[in-house]
Formats: sequence, C-alpha cells, structure tokens
Amino acid sequence: MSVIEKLSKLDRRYVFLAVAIAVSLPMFFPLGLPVEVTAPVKQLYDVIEELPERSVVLISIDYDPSGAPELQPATLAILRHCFKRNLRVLVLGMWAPGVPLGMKALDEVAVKEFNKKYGVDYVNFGYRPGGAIFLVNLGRDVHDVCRTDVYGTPVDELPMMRDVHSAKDIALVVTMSMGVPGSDQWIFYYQARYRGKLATAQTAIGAPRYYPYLQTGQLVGLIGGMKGAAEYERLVKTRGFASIGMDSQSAAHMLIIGLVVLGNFIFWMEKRKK
Amino acid sequence: MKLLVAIYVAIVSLVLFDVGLIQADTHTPAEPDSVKIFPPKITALKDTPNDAGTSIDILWELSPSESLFPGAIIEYQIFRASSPESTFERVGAVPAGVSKFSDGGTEPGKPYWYKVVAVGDSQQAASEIAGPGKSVMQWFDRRRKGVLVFVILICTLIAVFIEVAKAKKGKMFLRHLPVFDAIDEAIGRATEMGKKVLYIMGQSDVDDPQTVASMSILARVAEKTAAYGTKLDVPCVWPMAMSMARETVKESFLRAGKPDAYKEDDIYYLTSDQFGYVAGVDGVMMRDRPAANFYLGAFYAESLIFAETGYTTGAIQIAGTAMVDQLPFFVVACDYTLIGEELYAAGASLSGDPIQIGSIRGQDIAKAIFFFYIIAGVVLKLAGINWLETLLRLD
Amino acid sequence: MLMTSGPWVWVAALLTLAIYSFLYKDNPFYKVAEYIFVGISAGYWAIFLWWNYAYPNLFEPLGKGKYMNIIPVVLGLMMFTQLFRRTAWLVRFPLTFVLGVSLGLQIVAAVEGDMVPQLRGTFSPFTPGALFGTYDFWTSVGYIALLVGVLTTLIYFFFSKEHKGILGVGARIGIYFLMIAFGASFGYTVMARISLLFGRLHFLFVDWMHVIK
Amino acid sequence: MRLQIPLAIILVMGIFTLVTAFIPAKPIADVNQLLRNWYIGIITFFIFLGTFNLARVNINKIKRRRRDWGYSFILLGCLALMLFLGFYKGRASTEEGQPFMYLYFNVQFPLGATMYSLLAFFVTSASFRAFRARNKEALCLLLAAVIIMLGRVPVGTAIWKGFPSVTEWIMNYPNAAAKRGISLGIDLGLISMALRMILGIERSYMQ
Repeated sequence: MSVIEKLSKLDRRYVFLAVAIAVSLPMFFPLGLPVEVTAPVKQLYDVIEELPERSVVLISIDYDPSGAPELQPATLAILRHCFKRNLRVLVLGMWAPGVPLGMKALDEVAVKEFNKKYGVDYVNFGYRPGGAIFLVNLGRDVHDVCRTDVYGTPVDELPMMRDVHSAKDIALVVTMSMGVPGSDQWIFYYQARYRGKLATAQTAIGAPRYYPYLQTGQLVGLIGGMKGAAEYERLVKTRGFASIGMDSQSAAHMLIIGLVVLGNFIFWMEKRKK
Repeated sequence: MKLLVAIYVAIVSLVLFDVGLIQADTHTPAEPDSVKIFPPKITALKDTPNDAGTSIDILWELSPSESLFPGAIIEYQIFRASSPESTFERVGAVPAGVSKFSDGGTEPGKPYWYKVVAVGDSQQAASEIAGPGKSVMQWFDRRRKGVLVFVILICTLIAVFIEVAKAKKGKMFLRHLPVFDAIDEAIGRATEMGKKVLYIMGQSDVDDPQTVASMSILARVAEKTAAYGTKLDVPCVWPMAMSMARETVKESFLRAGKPDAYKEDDIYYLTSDQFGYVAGVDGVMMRDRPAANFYLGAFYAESLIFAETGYTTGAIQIAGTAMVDQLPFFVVACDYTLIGEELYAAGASLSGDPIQIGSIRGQDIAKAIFFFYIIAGVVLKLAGINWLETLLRLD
Repeated sequence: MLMTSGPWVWVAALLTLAIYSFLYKDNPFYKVAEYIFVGISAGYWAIFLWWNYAYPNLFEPLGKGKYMNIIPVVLGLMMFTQLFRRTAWLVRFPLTFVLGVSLGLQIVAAVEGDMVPQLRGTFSPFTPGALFGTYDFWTSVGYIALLVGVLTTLIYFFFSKEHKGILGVGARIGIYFLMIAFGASFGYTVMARISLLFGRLHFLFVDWMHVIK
Repeated sequence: MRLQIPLAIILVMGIFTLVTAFIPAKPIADVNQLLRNWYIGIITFFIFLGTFNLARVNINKIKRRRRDWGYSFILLGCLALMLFLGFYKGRASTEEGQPFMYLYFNVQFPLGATMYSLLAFFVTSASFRAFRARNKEALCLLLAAVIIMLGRVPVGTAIWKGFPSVTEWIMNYPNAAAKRGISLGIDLGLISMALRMILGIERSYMQ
C-alpha cells in the first residue's frame, strides 16, 4: 500500500517534468502520424474554394502572443489558401498585441510566397479598438472606422478599398479568435446584423462553445486549436508548425489520460481501504 | 411603468411607419460593340430592402464572353451618374461570374443612372445606361420582426416581475443554492486560520453584468470579513471596476458596523493585461497563501491557473462565471461552482434585493416560454406547420 | 517560430526560462520577468492605441477642423477626474454615455445573435414524420439528444421552484448533459495548453539551442 | 444633479440605441454611427487611464516601501522605455525593425506565450489530482473528456478509427445542447441586467 500512498502524495513537480518530457521527445523522434480532416474545417475550406476570384476576405487577428502557437499556423494556412485562390485580403484586429503577428504573417505569405501587392491585393488596418461597437460601425461603413492603415496611409489612397465600403462588399470574414473581443462579437454584432458569411478559428479552449452556431449556420466553418490548423495545413498541402506539433500532442494526450486513470486508481484504492 | 408605455408607443408607431417600396426599372439590351468582350446587360435596378435608403441593387446578365472565352473577363466595374448625360463615376467592382452589386453610396430618393463595364485584359465593354433607380429610406427593418417580438416579450416580463417583487418587498421564492453556506464556511475557516480572503472579480469591466453580479456577492463577502475582522484582498483588472468595488466594500464595512476597519488599499488596481494580472494574482497566492479564494465574474484562460494554484495552496475555492469555456476547470478544481446563470441568481438571493429577485423570476418565466416554444415548434413541424419557425427567420 | 537572431534570442530564451522557474517554486527571477511583462505590455497597449486609433481617428481630425471630435475627447478626459476625490462624480457622465450606447445594442444582439437562431436551430431539423428518413441514424439520434439536452438544461436553470418531482428528473438529466459538455470541453482544451508548451519548447530547442535541425 | 443627469444620459442613450436598432432609415442610422464613434473614442481613454493608474500604483508602492517595492522600479522602467521607444520617431517607431518591435518580439512575445504555456503543466496536474470520479456526474465528465482527448489526436485514430467520429458526434449534439441551454440562460441574465441599468434601477456601477 505504501506505493499508493507515495503516489497520492507525489509532488506535482514530477508531473510537470513528465509533461515536459512527453512534449519534447516527439520533437526529436517524430512519428509523423497522419491527421484526419474533420467536417467543420473542411466546410470552411470549401467556402473559400467556392468564392469568386478577387472577392474580399476579411481576416481578423483577434489574438495575442499567447494564442499564437495555435492561431498563427491557422492564419498562415488561410492566407495561403486565399492568395492561392487569388482572393483579396483585408486584415485588421481587435487585439493590439496581435498587430505585429498579422504583419509578420502577411510578410511571410503575401510578400515572400505569393509576391502580392500591398494596397491592391491586401491591406492591413492594424489594431481597431471598441470591440462590439466597432464591428457594428464596420459593417455599415468600413472607411469611417478605418481612416488609416497600419502604416498611416489614408484609406482613400488604397486602391483595393475603393471596392470595399460595407459588409456587403466582404465575401467572408474569418476571425482568428482567442477571447473577447472575438468570435462572440463577430457573431452577435456583425453576422446577426449584416448576415455575411462568418467562420472562426478558435483556440482549443474556446472551440467547443461554437458548435451550436455551426449547427444553426451562423458560422460556416470552425477551426479548433492546433489540430484544426493541422487539418487546414493538410488541405492546403503544406506541412507547417501545427502539423509538426501533432506528434507532441499525441504523446501529451496519452500521458494525461494515463494520469487520469492512475489518479482514479489511487482514489479508488484509498476509498476501498477506508 | 410609464416608460414602458412610452417604449410601446414608439415601437408601434415604428411598425406603422413601415412603408418599404420597391422600385424597379428594366431597360433594353445593348448591341455588342466589341468582337471579343461582349457587354453585360443590366436587368434591374432595385432599392435594397430594409436599409437606410442609401443603397441600390444593380442586377445584370453576365457578358456572353464569359462562356465563349472563359477567363477573358477579369471583373465587372460599376459606374454611376446623377443624370444620363453627366460623367459616370466608378462605384465598385465585382469579380467575373458575379451578376449583382449593391451600391451603398446613394442619397435616399435621388435618381441615379448606372452602367456596368466588363473588363478584360486589354479591352472592355460597357452595358447600355440604365436608369433611373432610386433608393428608399425605410423606417422598420421587417426582417427583424421576430427579434422585436422577443425583445418586447423579455423586457416586459422582466420589468413586470421587478414591479411585482418590489410590491412584495422581495418576498419571492428562489431555490436555495448550496453555495451560500459554502461562502460562510470558507470565510469562517479563513478567520480561524488567521489568513486573508482573496476575491477576484474576473477580467471584465463594469459594463459586464457578471461583474455587477459579482459585486452583490462581494458585498456579502466583505460584510462577513468585516464582521470577523478577516483581511480581504481584491486585486482589480480595470480602474472602473476597482472604484466600484471600493464603494461596495466600504458600504459593507459600514453595514457591519466597522467603517474604520475599511482600508482602501486592499482593493487595488493591478494591471489590465490578462497575463500580467495572472502573474500578479499568482504572486499573491504563493506569497500570502489566502485560505479562501473567490473567483466570481467573467474569466478567461487564467481560470485554470487560479484554480490549480489555489488548489495547491490548500484554499477553499468558490467559483462562478458565465464564461462557458472556463466552467470545466472550475467544476473540476473548485469546491463549489456557480454555472452560468446561477451566478446571477446567487447575486440576487444574497442581496435580498427585490429588483434582482424580480429579474430572476422574469427570466425564469422567459425560460419556461422558451421551453414550450421549442416543444410546440417540434410538434408543429412534425405536423408540417412551419409558423413558429418562420417567425424566427432572419433572412 | 517568430525569431530574430543574435543576442535577442538569448534575451527571449532567458525570460522564457525565468517564467518556467515558477514551476519549481516562486523566486526573484520569476518576479522580475513578471514585472517586466506588466510594464512592457502596458506601454505596448498605450502606444498601439495611440498610433492605430487615438491619433488618426480622434486627434488628427480635430486638428483639421473636425470639431465634433471634441465631445469624445472631453468625455474621455473626464475619466481622469476619478483620480481626485472631489471631482470623482464627473466620471458618471462618460460612464453612463458608454454604458447607454452599448447596453441598448447588447439587448438586441443577445436576442438577434443568440436567442432567435438558437431556439430555431433546436426544432428546425424536425420535418414532418421523417426525422429518421432525412438524416442518417446517428444524426437523427443526435438531433433528438440536442432537443432533450436543451430542454433539460433549461429546467436545471429554473430557480423559481425546488427541483422536485418532474422538475427534479429533468434537472438531473440536465446535469448529465452539462457534465458531458464540461468533460468534452476539458478534453478538447488539453490541446490548447499543450500547443503553447510545444510552441515554447520548439523555440528553445530550435531557435536557441539549435539541437533540432 | 450628480445623479439625475447621468441617469438621464443612460436612459436616453439606452432606449435610443435599443429602439433605433430596428430603424434602418439614414438620418437615424447616421446619428447612431456618430454615437458609436464617440463610444470608441471614450473607450480609448479607459486604456490610457489604466496605464496611468498602473504607474501611479507603482509609484505609491515605492513611496510607501510596500512589499516587493523594488520590482516596481523595473516595471516603471519598462513602461517608460516602451513609451519612449513608441514615440521617439513618431509613427515610424512601431514599424518593423525598430527597437519597439524588437522588444515586442523578444520580450513581450516570449513572456506572454510562456505565461500561457504554464497552463500545460497546470492542466496535467489538475488531471492527475483533481479529476476524480467521485460520483456518477463526475464519471460522466471524465469519460467524455477521455474520449475527446483520444478523438482529437492522431494517435487516437491509430488506436481505433471510430474515435474522431464519436468525438464529432459528442461535440455536435450533447455538447451543443448543454452549451445552448447555458447560453440561453446567460443571455436572459445579460438582457435583464442591461434593462435594469438603462432604466436606472441598477445603479451600483456608479461610484
């Protein structure tokens, strides 16, 4: 019985160590297990696939560094898909710390991979404060709430924005969201009001709550966490950060399931002893 | 009550003003003026329904070149003028294959003329000029009548039950929630151990009802700690919430008969940055080891760190939030958890305030209506009647 | 994944390790990192707010003769009156304005964005006599589960009556639905947490130590 | 005066935005747009006030020699540095390649991301110690969690091909049902609080 007692009083730092090992090991010895694509991700892929060329897609960077490992790969994959389909992209964000991440992603995909022209094929409006209230105004008049882009250029000097005035001119909105303001605001204040197509990429923590909106059609797609991003990477045929991370995910998930079982075994043994 | 009557009158008059008219204009087809790129043909200019009156929908037949020479047309550009003779200004463009455009830059009631130009690589072809089209201002958004019905219904229920509760001086039955005993127990234990009580209001500012509900519970917690002489620690995320918490706690100390024991600095602003805040609170937990932790309000990802760190410091933990994502962690790691609306109900019960109790009762009746609406919806749909669904349609 | 080269990598790596040292126990390194983070991020927000919004949308137009902007600026500056006890009540003006504008919209948004579509979505899959004919078996069972789940959780959140008799039964079933949903969220969320750790370890191994690739 | 005018403001603004949400006509929509722009303008000052307060709190901490007051110097120093670097070249200070951005990518980014990643450890520890099948409800929670954990990673699929579809089914139906039930209740709470504040019944937010 002493083993059980010892385990039940195990310092949590051993558990911490086990997690670090479980996540690290597959980085050195990758397994390369294939990722299964799920319906909510495929749905978004199909929507983008069917948009007419040159349509405007708004990508809202509603995350900060702490959401980056999950949402940055999804942002990259979606940008890649949009530019491959020759769509125009409008980037803005409701989280100030997300602005450099959006710039970075555009630099990586639009400039280096696709050689797209700023102002014609894509624009970036940086941080927009006001949350829900901002979205209500955005849907009605984009130019009014986005006076200058992230570099200080007036909106009228951007050729692409001549075709983008209100929600009607935006074919699809994808919010890369990790909290408030984010998906909730986009659904309640933008989609409900202006009825455009809306999809979301969520951190794995927020994603479960958006399944009801998927069923009602308020969302046309849902990318949940790193797995969702890995699925999207598979759909656009790249092996990015998210795909590499899936092996570590597998190992860590198995460890946690093991610990849950062990924890409950200890609990059960102690209860029987009493 | 007078106010409600006023709202009703306003809404009813709105519905009466609902005079959306649709104006349509068709025109004759144009002769092709190019060998390769044929012009599109405008089929209709329509007022965009249910809008401010600043938008006209232009519909056209795609240029035949789209099927004859796939890929020849890049986009359609739409031009507008205030008379057929004056110069046409470009108002927008849509990709090839699209045959509809909403021009959202019109003045209500003014006539406009349009032409659509099919643009290819080197050549383009303009449709014949169509017009006049007018946009019409609308005073009621018909798509939203179901929304209006529900807004009126719910607001009425809540307002009526607040009045009823006031008349009954708050003597309305609300289910006893086990968390009330837990609050007293937790503060009692902190007092015995001579340790402080940590109260966290969540990440939202005062415009979030969760924060306000949390204030009602904070009032109770502060009153208890004042009575027992236990130290209370309230780190805040927003300056506004901090000011409100200070006021709440001050009043509680007054009610407990110990206004001198109130220390303003126990309720302090930490930072508005989420993880800066987490780090700060974490620090408080590790250094001061409070014996009772309350997490009531709006929480985000920090919930798990709080709950788990509090668990290791051995504190009794009471949580409650309407942030659905965070509930699992609280449910797993805390001693008591108020799920969603229970937070509001607990706030109401604890304050004994007829207003809050009345609202909870009103909300309950609304839920009962939802319940029967869904059942009726299923039954009617199975019988082939779609009426209840149609009312809720938004498009 | 997001890196510059040279000494900055060391700064980032050491700060990362300083935060992780908290896992062993609370210590001065962690605290230094904590305070640096709070200071840097507070400054960051202020700067981005200024250059992305406050300057181009509020102050620049004001300088160019758009005097209407004086109203939000004055109301906004009134926020600072709360720093002084005697003028603190002035905060109520901007506060009630902001609340008024957002609360009215909040009511409409809750009904239009959530209540109406969600209520409809619960019963709209049911079509005349043909639930099992229209969808495959598990989808049909799913829609029935969805219906029962929504109804019983509504009962659980009914506060005006004790949960006894038929209400008690409904609330019990409701609790099970809630628990399945919380379990599902918990299981789903593990991925979010591990992703972050993976991100940091990837940085340490690849960008800093160069032990992989 | 001090109470009546603010209460009038919230009443008028609240009723106006509520009622006019159903009126699309241009003159009214324009007024609404303007009001909302003012809202955004005022909100920005909230954040500036926050920054100001942070500085004030820490200066006080140093003055009164409170616990850990030494660290407050670091905080104030970082805040001042960031503000200086963000302003010294005007708008161009926040462009790529500027010191401001170096600090973002090499200090703020790793610190923020690492803070969050601590959660990986906490979630595991919570799974081991707090996640117990104490009763039938907890067992339910636990089983759902384990199935979804297996269904969300490739290794689960390798064990049994059916895990992803079972996971999707649970997410789409029982999970969606409970989430819907909760959010309907939460919406009602939100509406009733908003209504009370607009009507001036709820005043606790005023100091």
